[in-house]
Amino acid sequence: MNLWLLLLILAGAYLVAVIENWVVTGRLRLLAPLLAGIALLGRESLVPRLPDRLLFETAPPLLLAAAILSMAVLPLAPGTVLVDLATGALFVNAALAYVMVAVVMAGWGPDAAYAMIGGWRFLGQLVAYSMLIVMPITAVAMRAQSLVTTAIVSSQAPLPNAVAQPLGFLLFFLAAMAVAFLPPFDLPTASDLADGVFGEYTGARLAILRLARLVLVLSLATAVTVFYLGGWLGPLLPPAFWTIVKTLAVAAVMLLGGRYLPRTRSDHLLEWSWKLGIPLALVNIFWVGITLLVVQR
Amino acid sequence: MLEARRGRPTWERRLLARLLSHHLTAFVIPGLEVAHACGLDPEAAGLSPAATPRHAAVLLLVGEVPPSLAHAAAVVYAQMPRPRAILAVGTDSPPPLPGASVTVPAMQEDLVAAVQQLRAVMARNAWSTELSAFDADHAPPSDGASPGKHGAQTEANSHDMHLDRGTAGGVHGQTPPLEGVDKPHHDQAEMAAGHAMPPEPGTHQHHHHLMEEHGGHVQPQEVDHVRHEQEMDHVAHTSAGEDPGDGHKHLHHREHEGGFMSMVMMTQDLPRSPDGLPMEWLEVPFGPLFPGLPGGLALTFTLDGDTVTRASLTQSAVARGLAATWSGPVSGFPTRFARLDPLAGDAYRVLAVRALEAMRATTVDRTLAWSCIGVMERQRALSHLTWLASFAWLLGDRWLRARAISLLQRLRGAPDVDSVARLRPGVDRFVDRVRSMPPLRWRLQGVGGFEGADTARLRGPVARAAGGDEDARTGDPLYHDLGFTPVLRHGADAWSCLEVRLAEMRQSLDLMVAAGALSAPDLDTSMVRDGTGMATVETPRGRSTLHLTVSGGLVQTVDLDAPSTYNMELLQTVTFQQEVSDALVGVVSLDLSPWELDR
Amino acid sequence: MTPLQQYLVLLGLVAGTTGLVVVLHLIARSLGPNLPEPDKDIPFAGGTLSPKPAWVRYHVHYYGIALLFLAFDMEMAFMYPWAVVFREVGLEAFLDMGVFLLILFLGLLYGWSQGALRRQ
Amino acid sequence: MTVQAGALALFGLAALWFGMAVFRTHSMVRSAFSLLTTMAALGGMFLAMQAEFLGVLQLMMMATEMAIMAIFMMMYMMDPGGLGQMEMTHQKRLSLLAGIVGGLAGLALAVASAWGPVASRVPNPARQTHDLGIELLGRSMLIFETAGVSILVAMIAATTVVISRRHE
Repeated sequence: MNLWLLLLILAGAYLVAVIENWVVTGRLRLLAPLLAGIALLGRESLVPRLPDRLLFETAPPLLLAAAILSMAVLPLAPGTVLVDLATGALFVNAALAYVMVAVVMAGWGPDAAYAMIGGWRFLGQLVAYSMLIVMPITAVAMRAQSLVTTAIVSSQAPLPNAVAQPLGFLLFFLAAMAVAFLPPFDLPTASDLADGVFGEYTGARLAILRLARLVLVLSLATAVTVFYLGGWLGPLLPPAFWTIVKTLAVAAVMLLGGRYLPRTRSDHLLEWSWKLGIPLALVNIFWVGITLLVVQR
Repeated sequence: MLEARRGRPTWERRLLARLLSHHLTAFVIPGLEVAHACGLDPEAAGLSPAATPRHAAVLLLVGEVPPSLAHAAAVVYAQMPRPRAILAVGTDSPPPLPGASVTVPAMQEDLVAAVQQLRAVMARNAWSTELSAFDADHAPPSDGASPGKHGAQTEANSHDMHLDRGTAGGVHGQTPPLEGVDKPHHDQAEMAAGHAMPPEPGTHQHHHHLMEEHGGHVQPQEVDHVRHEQEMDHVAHTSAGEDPGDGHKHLHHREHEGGFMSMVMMTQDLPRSPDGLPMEWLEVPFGPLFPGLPGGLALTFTLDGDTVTRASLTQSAVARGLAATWSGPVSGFPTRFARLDPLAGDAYRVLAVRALEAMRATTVDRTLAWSCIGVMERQRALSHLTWLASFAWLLGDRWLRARAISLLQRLRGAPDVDSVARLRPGVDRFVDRVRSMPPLRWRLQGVGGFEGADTARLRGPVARAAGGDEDARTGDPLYHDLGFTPVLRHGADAWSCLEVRLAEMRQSLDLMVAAGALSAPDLDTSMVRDGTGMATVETPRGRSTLHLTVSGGLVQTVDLDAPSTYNMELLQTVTFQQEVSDALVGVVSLDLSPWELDR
Repeated sequence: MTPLQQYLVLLGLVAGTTGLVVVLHLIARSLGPNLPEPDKDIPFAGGTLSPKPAWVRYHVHYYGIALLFLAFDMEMAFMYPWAVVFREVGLEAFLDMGVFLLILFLGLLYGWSQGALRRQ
Repeated sequence: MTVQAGALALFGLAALWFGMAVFRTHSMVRSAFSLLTTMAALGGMFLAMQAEFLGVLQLMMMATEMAIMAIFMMMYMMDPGGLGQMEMTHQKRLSLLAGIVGGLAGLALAVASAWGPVASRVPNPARQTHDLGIELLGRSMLIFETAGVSILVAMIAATTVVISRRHE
């Protein structure tokens, strides 16, 4: 079963790629991501001179591993989850922290100015988004009385968290986009840095990075689904179907949102998240605390 | 011709080649904006634009690639992974680039066909056993000396202009003194040749401070960086060492017995940031070929972290590269002169026509004047849309870019005034929507500000974005008849520049319709034999003046005063202490055309 | 699955990812060696060949916020176990954490008022 | 049990190895990432000892915190890329001595301490988190609030450091 789940993750990542291609080019082509991947594999995989070879080589697999691990604890259906960890919600954060590590490594590794600026930019981005990932998840855990992801889904049976904690949902959604450096938060891979941290990667290494990014988007869309949209809960249809549909819808909204927005300025991102985001996240915790004390469910 | 990968074309490689030929990405030279200005849309033809040559399979040459840009193009080409190909559209592949795989005229249909052709070439020849390494123009490292080649290259660039506080005369902020920066800049070619030529200790400006600390004693030591690099380079080529420079011989350690050198003393020569931290500053080139910036604009930022402390322009690689063709018979002069700037060719055609007309006639030819207005306003709208597309690329705003390109194509395809009038509602909706997008406003307001700059020296939309009532059209009686008033904004930042250009785009459509003419101005030049002529027009980038002398039916001297030369003076102002992306937004907001810069 | 087995699966995922990456590299390598060429290994810098390494003392302008972030990150360690037992303990938990968060928020307000939340 | 001990030893060795790598490299950034890996390996050790909450917390917090340490190392140290092969160690004899003494002391402490009987059964991970929460709100409540105050002090100190820079 585990193998099937892994294949499902890859299939999901492929669908995300199809959606992304559709958003970027405006045409829905099912084979485009496959051809793009093959085109990457068929090209030379160059290593810039004088790199920190260790960091340069570690970054792509680390990014992929981080994305897959964060995905591993998110359930598809009751009982259908790769690893039903007792600290699942915390583990998602832990795995996502290594996304930043991989990006910073990819920025530093090639000894190229654009990439390096992109890498350190992303660390700044982490300082902005990180609290907005963990604080809303705490509020979700308060309601579920558990860090187990399946328990979090079950706790939403009366009402999905997106309705019960709208503020947390909004903050988490935006922060999730920032984690996956999707537009408008694509600061590390920005066009104003000639693709930044991805810029010096070619061939197979770039293919791995792109794959990792897709899995990451999928993982964050699943996280939004599981933590806020009631995961597998839904009428009539089988639970797995609901998770998949919700996840793809969230991924599509994430990808589509960036189409209409210019890239955020890094200083704005930091300012907004600390002067607005974190106070709102605290308000969210306060709000959830009160409702749980009063309503008790 | 195609630069293939090394290997026997086995069946699985052939299969792969067929598949990979379906996904082609292109790095555009001189730039995407030139492609758009030529009416081409590489994306629609199946070539998705790449932000870096590392991600590109095709080098797309568009329009006229001046020889001075060829070296940069060759460097970019060398940095592309194989299999790679060159697609030349409306131009030839200049040396040292290898010949183009496919060469077609600059038409969208031809481009589409060319991409199909390129796919076939790629599918057949992606692997080959007979290959030669491409060399951008370096001597092989073994013999080390190929004075002819390097000499020529160095000379070609030796008059590099270095715009800094000393020479620019613009408005500057205060920059703390930086060791080495005020020394003359080494020209690109020599730097480029750095790893092939024997290093000359002491001539390279960039020294790396190395600190050795031993038993509490610290000794700063300067090491010639280029030589250092060379050793490292060697290592990198021979081994995939774990440690950077594994096996690299240690620099000798000098132990200083006398005194203890504190961190304060060690860092005292380093430049200070506004927060007082001593940091090393990094010079990062953003051009001449940087997607998002106009191709040919050789911009270099001196960065303190991600913040620009100083911006400089090396000589524009494309600056008036075709000036040599200007002199000659009067009859073809407007067409030749229009090639000056692929981004605003028609504007310069109009300028040339008006200068010649001033020479010829005593009375104003009203038909000619109206058609000049129609063509100029069409050019303005097109130019602003092209600018908007590049700007949107830089901002990462896909919707804005797609809309700008689609409007650009519809306007370019509009055959007559009526169809332009029909475009008006769409343009209106677009402009209103862009102006009412808060995220865009947040992004741009206060960025690239030049408040307090000397607006009297500025030209065009940039001047008008700072409230400067500067427009060559206000003095024109015909424009006056049309009820023209210049668009003014007062923000003096990137947002105001955008607003001015959006409003002017809309205004230009109205003026075109009112002028009632779109066809290129036709001038009977047979009468022009001798004399001098002068004309001033408002090009999309601002007021431009041309002085001409003609004798015996031949153009003798051409003296052009172009707006980008003036707006360039804002370079320091819009970039100083700005984050890299903001600095780039500021530079692009000035809409400099590297083609019309005279330096 | 026992917890230990779960950890083994996670470890297996890391190993599997590494394996996938190695396989992809092998496939890429089987398609032919890279052709060494001059300038090919020099990072892209707008069409120039910049001989300088990028590794310098890089000025990170958000270090003020980064320091405050460390404090907040620390505080999250307490939040998770608290969140799990919140409903069980009830009002007392609410007040306890309220005081704790208030203290932290004071720190944020102080940093804010002193301009630590700006680009340095 | 054997697997558990093996994993523990493996992560322990990895932690030691990367701990050494921190000082064996010339590159500041690589040094910081080595330390990060050491910390992550410690997280692995916690997991091997079935302290799930601690392990995952360690994995999460150390990733961000070591990365933030990396920016300060890069900002304040000469030649952060290690291109100059700069000698990073100094006062070698003293530090060697300190290292040996510290190591021996730690070892002695580990051997001499009465660790009590080996826990035969570990409460399940969900229980651990729950108990930790009860502990925080019960017996250790004051400690928990004191931690809040010390974090506040740290924030004020950080702010002071940052703004004093500007007034210089």
